[in-house]
Amino acid sequence: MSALYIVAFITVLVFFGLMLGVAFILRRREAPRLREIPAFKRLHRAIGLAVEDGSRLHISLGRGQMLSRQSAIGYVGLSILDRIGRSTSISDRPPVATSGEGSLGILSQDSQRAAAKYLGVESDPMWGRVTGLTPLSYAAGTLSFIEEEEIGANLLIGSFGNEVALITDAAERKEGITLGGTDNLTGQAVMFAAAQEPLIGEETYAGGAYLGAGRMHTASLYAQDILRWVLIGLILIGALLKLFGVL
Amino acid sequence: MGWADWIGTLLGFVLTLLVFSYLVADNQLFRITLHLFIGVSAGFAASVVIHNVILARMLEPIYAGERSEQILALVPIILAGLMFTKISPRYAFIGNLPMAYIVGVSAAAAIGGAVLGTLIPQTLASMNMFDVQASQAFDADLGLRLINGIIILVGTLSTLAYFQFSSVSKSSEKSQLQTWIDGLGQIGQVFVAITFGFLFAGVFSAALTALIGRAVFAVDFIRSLAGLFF
Amino acid sequence: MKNPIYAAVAIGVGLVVLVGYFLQIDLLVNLRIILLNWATILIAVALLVGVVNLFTVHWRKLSTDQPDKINSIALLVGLTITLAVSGWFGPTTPISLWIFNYIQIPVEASLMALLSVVLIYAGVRLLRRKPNLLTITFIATAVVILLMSGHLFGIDIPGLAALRIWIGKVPAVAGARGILLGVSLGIIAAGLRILMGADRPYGEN
Amino acid sequence: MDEIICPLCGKSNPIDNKYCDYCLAYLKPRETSEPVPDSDTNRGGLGGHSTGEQAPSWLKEIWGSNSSDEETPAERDLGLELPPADTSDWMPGSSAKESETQQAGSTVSPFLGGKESDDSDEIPAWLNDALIEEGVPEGQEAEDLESQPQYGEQDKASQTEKNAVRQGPGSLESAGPLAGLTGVLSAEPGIARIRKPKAYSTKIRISDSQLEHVKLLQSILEEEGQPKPLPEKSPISQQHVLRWSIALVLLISVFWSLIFSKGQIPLPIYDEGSAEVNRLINQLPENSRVLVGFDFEPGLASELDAAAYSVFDHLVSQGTLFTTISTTPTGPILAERFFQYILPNEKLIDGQDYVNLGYLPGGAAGLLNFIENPPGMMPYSIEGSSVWATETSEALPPVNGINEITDFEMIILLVDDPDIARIWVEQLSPYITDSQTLTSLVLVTSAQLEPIVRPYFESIPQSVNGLVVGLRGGSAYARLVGGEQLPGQFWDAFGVGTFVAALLILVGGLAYYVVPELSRTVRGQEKVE
Repeated sequence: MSALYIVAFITVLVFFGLMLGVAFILRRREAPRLREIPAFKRLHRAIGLAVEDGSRLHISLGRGQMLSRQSAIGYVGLSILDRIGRSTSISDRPPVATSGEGSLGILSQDSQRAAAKYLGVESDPMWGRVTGLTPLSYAAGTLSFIEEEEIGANLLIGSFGNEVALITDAAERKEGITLGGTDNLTGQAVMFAAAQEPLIGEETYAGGAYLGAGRMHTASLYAQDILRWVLIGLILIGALLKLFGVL
Repeated sequence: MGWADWIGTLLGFVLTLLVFSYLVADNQLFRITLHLFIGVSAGFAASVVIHNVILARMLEPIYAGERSEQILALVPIILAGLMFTKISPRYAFIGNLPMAYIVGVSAAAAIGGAVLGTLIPQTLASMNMFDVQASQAFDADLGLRLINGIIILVGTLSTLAYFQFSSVSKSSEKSQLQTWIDGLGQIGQVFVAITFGFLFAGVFSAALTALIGRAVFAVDFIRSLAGLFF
Repeated sequence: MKNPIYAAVAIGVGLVVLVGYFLQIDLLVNLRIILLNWATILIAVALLVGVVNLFTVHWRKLSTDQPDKINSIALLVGLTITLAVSGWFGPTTPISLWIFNYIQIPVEASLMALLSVVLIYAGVRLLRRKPNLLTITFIATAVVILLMSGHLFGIDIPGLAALRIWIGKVPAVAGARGILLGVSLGIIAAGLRILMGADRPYGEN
Repeated sequence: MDEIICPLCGKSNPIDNKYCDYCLAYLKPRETSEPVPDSDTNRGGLGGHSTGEQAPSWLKEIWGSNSSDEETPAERDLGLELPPADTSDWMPGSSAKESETQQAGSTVSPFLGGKESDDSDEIPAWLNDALIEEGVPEGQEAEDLESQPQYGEQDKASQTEKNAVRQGPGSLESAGPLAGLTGVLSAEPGIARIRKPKAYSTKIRISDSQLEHVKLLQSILEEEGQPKPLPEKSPISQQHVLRWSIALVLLISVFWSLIFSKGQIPLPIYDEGSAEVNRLINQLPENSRVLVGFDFEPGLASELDAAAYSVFDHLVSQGTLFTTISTTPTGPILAERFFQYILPNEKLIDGQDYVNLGYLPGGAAGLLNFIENPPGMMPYSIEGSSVWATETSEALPPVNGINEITDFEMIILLVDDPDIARIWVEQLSPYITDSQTLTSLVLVTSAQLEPIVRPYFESIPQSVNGLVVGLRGGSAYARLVGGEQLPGQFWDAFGVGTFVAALLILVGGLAYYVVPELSRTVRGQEKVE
């Protein structure tokens, strides 16, 4: 049991070291190109449009429980919100963030406030809203928010369950673009069918790197790629050792 | 059924119809119903939290606990007080401390959960499929189990490879390694699609059961209503 | 001017909890449990702050006389009455259960029921929107599983039931496991960025 | 050796050359029929010579330019021009240039297959402007064409002067005030340069077909300029029709099967998971303590009620005592509702048959703390009463003797969310897989969770000991233990609904893909995007 904990600790330390190492290398060398993900390509266009024609961008941060794995996707959503907020606040209609969890709502308001301060504009509490506090009431609140506001694009990055279909459907009724991803497996399955540009699994966590949120985001992506192959190798070797009864 | 239940059932029936009106088109009555529901669910969540956490776990130790418990209980009370300043944009900065605390703890909890809850157990599970000794003890058909194990292994690894972000080929044209990785990713895509298809069908089954539940409720209500007059 | 105290708090507390997860040292484990306890209380308090945010957003809509203020009235009435009733009498008392059974359950279950139509609609349009291998496999799997979930009017197509179970036990598990492993890598990276101070979602000024 | 100087280029050529080797000009004067004036001979032998014989014809023409329209061969070959006799204009050769352009026109005309038109009224103004903007102003063509011969003629003029000088003093002035004098330097070359500038057509010469194209282009441009009213957006789009059709078909099929079903279709036969749950419950001793996690949303209450109904009916019949907990805020209310309204038996008594610990905040972290120390993490029930044993009070029956999570005989989790299910299973896994532990973990889940939770049931050693998945699992369990009221009510409609859905997705999807009219909206929308 304790050996398992040690292995886990070493894994985290290795990941930590890899991220720092890659970040250090990226200071001097140009980062290798990342594979193209259509959703992020579309998002870049949507951000451009939001700045040009003043259409509103809606970023939905989900309703993931903090103090769980779900909080991580919330932080990814927040870093994307921050990045987009700083780039689109120059338009007369800055992005609006909706969330279905109390602390996420507070953090989204903080992020909006920071973006507004960075751009020297007045922040508005309405830019970061809690639209509901249970999964379906959150979906219902976001649904009516989309119906009431003039939204150009809806970016759904956070923890969503099957209720996300109601949000994407409302966006489609308003002929808005919906793109995004979630950590929740059923949410991913539904989003794959219902969203125009779905992000699958791990892709969602790469949002910061694809939007240029900072070197550490890119570094963590390369660290993930390295560990991915280490993991693949370990599983293969472990399976063979198990098969031959060595392990 | 008492009059309160009658009114309740009628209310439930009307609200059901108003929600279903969204199938025809989005309308004001539907939105009013949604907002009512959002308010009610928020009210319930708040009252449960007040009863279960604020009173029972935050304030109770102050009255009933020992000295050490009382001191420890003061910390979350202070942090909670600071957090409430987030309500006012002017004094929101005061609440940054508890938010930083929550973010730090939740980040650690996320890492701990991901490594101990998913990464290591799922990796071990992928290996254990080939644990011949254990399999022989439990499974008569070892051959079939191994074939399934190989399919799961290929599916797991190819799905994992599908998420590769950085390109291994330096130039614009693909290197042979990159072609291999892409090929593996293609296989992974198929497994991802099968998983999503299965989950999608499951989500639909759940939604359909909810629809049937509403239909049963409506049919029962109409039957009982008809029973009153005829 | 950024305030480093908040970053220091986030990183410090986070590292203590993280190490407390892995190293089974009594002091660290106890510290982790206490810190997590406080955090769970704060999360609950944050939910209340969220309720206040919901209330203020709609109160503001009401006071600024916006066209959809009837919605805000409905929300505020629902919230106030439920909070008052279940807060005063308790959330599991008969009167609270009456509100729950006859308002929350019908609306929420009906929304789930709407989902069934929305999902078929999405499924029908999917092939046109993304005609590729991924979509075809997705639709084929969904159709087979749906057919085999029900009773098929008592018709028994040999092998199809076994196929459903096999898909659920083998390829679907493989895909799910691959996704979960990838997601866990993403979670660790996102968490470490916070603990490095690279991402600071909390206000800093 | 004898040589002759070319009168044009001034280069020396062999005497017997007729043409200049360099510029192909005539080297020898032509024989002219111009009569020698009698006056020359009557002047009395002053070495007078006939101009027609001695002076080259080109020089003769320079002398007598005003009277001669005849071109020399050199002029013919090199295109040199002489000013027309009648012109008072200083610009030379306009008539010649016009004829040249006329000629060009006539060569273009048959090729274009239409008569020429130089009517500028038919050419839109913008095209003229465009031409001007493009650096082709009126008369520009004329200037360009004129400039070239001018340089040529300047050269030729200097040559002519040279040749005139070479002719020596013997040459006799035949015109003007100096007539009769010899060795007069001719002023003609200089004067001869002053010519009337050629007049060029400033009109664009285009054919009918070109004109047609121009008119077409003009009309297109004019149409572009006209504001067009946006097409009226139809209130009923293809999307609406598709949504309505799907909703109608699904609702009709579900209501039809509910109203007219005879309940002839049997419930599904049990599977491995539900059979294992049945075995585990049968093994439970009387008054065994079971922890139940109510972790689903009210929206899925119908499914979870139907799935759990028979399982709990079975447990109640075994005299089980329940302790409930939830990681979602609405969970405690769902638990209360389930025990008070859903179960068929007479109502269970709160605090005696079951205890509701309420809401456990903090997700995975909170759950981990609860699993490690249940009494410490959840000391009170949702009503706020003390639950566990203290110095002053005894523990409530459902938690009597419970100090650790493994003191419960069974843990049942009612869940609809994959993350919550995984959190529960992963946190409990170390205890459940421990061979010393007698506690079993049973999952009653929504149908959407099957591929996520099944591996835990299939794994060796098992992290999950029993599994009831969705309505199908609940119906199978109901068939196993008897108690088919609730699942039986749903099963017929469920079968019809899933069949109709599969058909709609398959047939509708293909039709939507194949028939373009149906998908117009999508394409339009994609264009918008």
